[in-house]
Amino acid sequence: MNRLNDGERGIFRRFQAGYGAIGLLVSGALAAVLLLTVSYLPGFGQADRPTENEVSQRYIAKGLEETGATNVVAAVILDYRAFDTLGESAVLFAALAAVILLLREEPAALARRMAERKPFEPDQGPILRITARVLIPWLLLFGAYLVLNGHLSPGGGFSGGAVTGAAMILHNLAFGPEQTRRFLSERIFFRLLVGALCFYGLAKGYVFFTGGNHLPGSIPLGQAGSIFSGGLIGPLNIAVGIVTACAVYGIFALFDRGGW
Amino acid sequence: MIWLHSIPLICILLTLLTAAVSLPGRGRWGEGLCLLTAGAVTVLSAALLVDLWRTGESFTFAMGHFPAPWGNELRAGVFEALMAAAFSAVALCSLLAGRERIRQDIAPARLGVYYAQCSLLLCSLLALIYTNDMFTAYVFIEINTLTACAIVVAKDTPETVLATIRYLFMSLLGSGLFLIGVILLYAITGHLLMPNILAAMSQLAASGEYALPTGMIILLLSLGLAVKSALFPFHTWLPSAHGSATTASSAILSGIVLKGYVVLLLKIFYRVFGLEFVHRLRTPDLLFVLGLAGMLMGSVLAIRERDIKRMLAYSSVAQIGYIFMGIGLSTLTGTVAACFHILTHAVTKPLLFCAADGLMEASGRQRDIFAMKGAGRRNLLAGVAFAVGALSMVGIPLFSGFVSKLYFALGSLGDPDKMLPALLMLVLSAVLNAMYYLPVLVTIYMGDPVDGALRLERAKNKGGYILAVGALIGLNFVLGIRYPAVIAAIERGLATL
Amino acid sequence: MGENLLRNYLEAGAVVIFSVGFSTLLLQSNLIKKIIGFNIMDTAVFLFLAAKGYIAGRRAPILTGPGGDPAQYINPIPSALVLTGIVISVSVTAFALALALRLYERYGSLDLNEILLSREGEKT
Amino acid sequence: MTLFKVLLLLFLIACAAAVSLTRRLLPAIIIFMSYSLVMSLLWALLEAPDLAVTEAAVGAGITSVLFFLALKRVRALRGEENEPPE
Repeated sequence: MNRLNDGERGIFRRFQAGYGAIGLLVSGALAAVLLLTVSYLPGFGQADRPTENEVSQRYIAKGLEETGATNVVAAVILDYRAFDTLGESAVLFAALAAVILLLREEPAALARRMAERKPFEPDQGPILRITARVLIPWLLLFGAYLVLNGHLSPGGGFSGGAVTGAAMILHNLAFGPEQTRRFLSERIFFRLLVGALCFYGLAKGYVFFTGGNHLPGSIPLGQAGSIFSGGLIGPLNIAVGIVTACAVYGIFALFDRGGW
Repeated sequence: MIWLHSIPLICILLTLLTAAVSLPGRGRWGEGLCLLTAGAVTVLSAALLVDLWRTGESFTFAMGHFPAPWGNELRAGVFEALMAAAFSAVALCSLLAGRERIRQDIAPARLGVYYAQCSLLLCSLLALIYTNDMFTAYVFIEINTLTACAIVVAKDTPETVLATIRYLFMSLLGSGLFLIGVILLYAITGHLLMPNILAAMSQLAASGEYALPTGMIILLLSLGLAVKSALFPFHTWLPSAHGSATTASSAILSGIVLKGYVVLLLKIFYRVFGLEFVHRLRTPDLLFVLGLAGMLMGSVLAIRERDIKRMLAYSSVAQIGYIFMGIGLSTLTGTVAACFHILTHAVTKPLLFCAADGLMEASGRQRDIFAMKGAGRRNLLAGVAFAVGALSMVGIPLFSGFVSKLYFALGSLGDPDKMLPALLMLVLSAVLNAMYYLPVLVTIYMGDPVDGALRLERAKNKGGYILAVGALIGLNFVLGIRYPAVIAAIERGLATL
Repeated sequence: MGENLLRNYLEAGAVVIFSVGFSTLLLQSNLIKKIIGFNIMDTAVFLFLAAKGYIAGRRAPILTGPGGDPAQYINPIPSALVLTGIVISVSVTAFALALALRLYERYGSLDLNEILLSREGEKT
Repeated sequence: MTLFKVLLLLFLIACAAAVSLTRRLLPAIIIFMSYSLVMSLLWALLEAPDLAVTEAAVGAGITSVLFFLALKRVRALRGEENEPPE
């Protein structure tokens, strides 16, 4: 920076100011145009809108019958529009892989970093530990409830997985990475993640394959409203929950120290 | 029949699963698996293309047990199969040719992750090509963004990190615009599947309802995709990202990732709004003007560049300008020319990047053009490859670039208003292209190396490099000489789109 | 027009937030703020969608028995799309933050303008 | 109820603007966290409980944790100074 003289700096600053002005102008124009568009859209909260068509009505009317899930949102994301959700798990996976690419430390560097940090670790105070002891079982229970009950009530694999991941993060902060590694080593982590993703891909692939070719291949839906209902939705929610929890915890660990 | 129609699904799943299992493994395992998958996908897509070309039909494939407006769908016709086959072949060749450089540029512990990202990138491109659903397109656009950024930053230098962050933020602006466009589209039609939106759209067009929102939506979707495919005023991120990445990444990004969005835009024009409707709204005129500006500015900026990879990257800006200009012509021949140019550029630019890599290697890893004196004589294959690519980009007959320019010119004849500027810019751009490609050719064949020690060295190319570069040269000549068949395929594909 | 804008107040607010997020993403030179701007932009789109799904006087789409009456429940599709979108935006955020950290390790600054300025200085 | 929604909406707009107006990063992140929480409240009001739960867990929870971690790491690199550069 020192090698620039004042004149060149001035040019850069002026260029930045011009860029800022244009950017503001563009954003303002965007806002105005979007507001204008909104003013032409159908009214809020009314029932006679284009979005209230045969598609959404059929999801409500036949969702339970066709998918076995009382939570229609879960039926839509894991059955009617399951391909999106497969893509969504792939996004999480891609993000985790990209963060590994960026932040993962070599084992030696990781060990050095942990050794340096140990004496100063303020995260392991007694208050946090006690809170964590009390809180973690409940968080895990809540996460498991959200995942397992995803087809019956609000929740599902993503929110449940995020809560479970949060519980693991808390465990890690309170008791240190060594303790967490005892039940979630790098090897187990990757096996869980890859296993869940592959199960999801293969199970959904089977459904897509049979569905696309008009072959019978449905899975029994079970008693509506019970925990074992919804055909594949239950197992898929578990797989999504595992992928999410792993991705959340893995990204945390990489941000925190650069490894497991 | 069952298996043939399942090919799109199988290709997408195969690449996804490959990505999943190659992440934790060692690098060599991921490398082999990724190349194998890319090869399998190429073969499968080619088989699909041959079959669809012979029967001339197209089909939709329900993703699940629910029919059209309720479930999610893939859709394949000649157009989609052609693009999928070309893209996967180019990805395979780029990875094969850049394999050695990848091993040098990327830390061994990260190789597995790099190849996982490459597989996922191919997966998202295939899904973008085949999808029949707007929201699915958004999801896979985001995967594409993430993985494209990741394969740039895999070569971990200060330069790539900065380039990636600029690339990422520009892409996010683009996908934000695309997302709000999709949502507005849903708000006024109530559908997400392309054929259903098209049906709703034609009703709206007839009744004149929601005219202003519709125009806005087309603009938002086009601008969002234009930002991501580096159309002229939004190109600022491209040279540093494509110029600094490892060779295989540069080749894949320039060759196919930019084009994935253009293919999607074409599908949106044809299958979501209907061509007639799009032309009435005059969005193509905007694309035409920006395309012309891109053709000019990309070439001018490339002339000033001395770093060979950045020069090639600026050349990509110009070539994207050609493609958008062709779409903006709003004639059938113009669109055909744009599609042909997608293929031309997809086989030529990776060839140029791979050749530049070989030339750089033969000149002591220098990226400056003037340091490459005589490099073409030291690495014969790279020299020939660069010559083929450069002559094709300039537009010499027998090479594929000539055919696309010919068809661009033919396409412009259909529209009296756009004919003159388009023809003028085609001539001017050909001259400008020659002004930066020919000096490089002269340099790599004529002059003697500044460093005397380099003079007698003869480069030894690895088998994979020879194979891949040879295949790309071959594809170039196929496009340049057997072009009537390709044009016919594109025409049939567009007709059934 | 103005009347309709008032009636669509949630959508109007959502596009205002979208524009604010867009300008933050475009104009802020600090990377962390840029990333927050991206998140704001995405959640604004999701708010827009959620508002599109809402119908006054109807309930969330959790059925109590087979053969639900469509006139009783809100539209489930926007919720499903937003659910997908939220996960995408958190993934992108994680990647962008990791990139920002890497950039900080390399250049010692989180400010894009500063970094570009210092690089220009090195070139000349 | 409409009034309450309008108030929440105004709060959201204010938060969005405040992020680019605050000079320091920690307040910006805290503002974003409260923005996410209010957003999840608004979604609960719009009869979308799935979204409310997910936004509270993912948007306000995980995303904010990531921001804090990133900030912490930047500070550690800067040698325990109070605030990273603007």
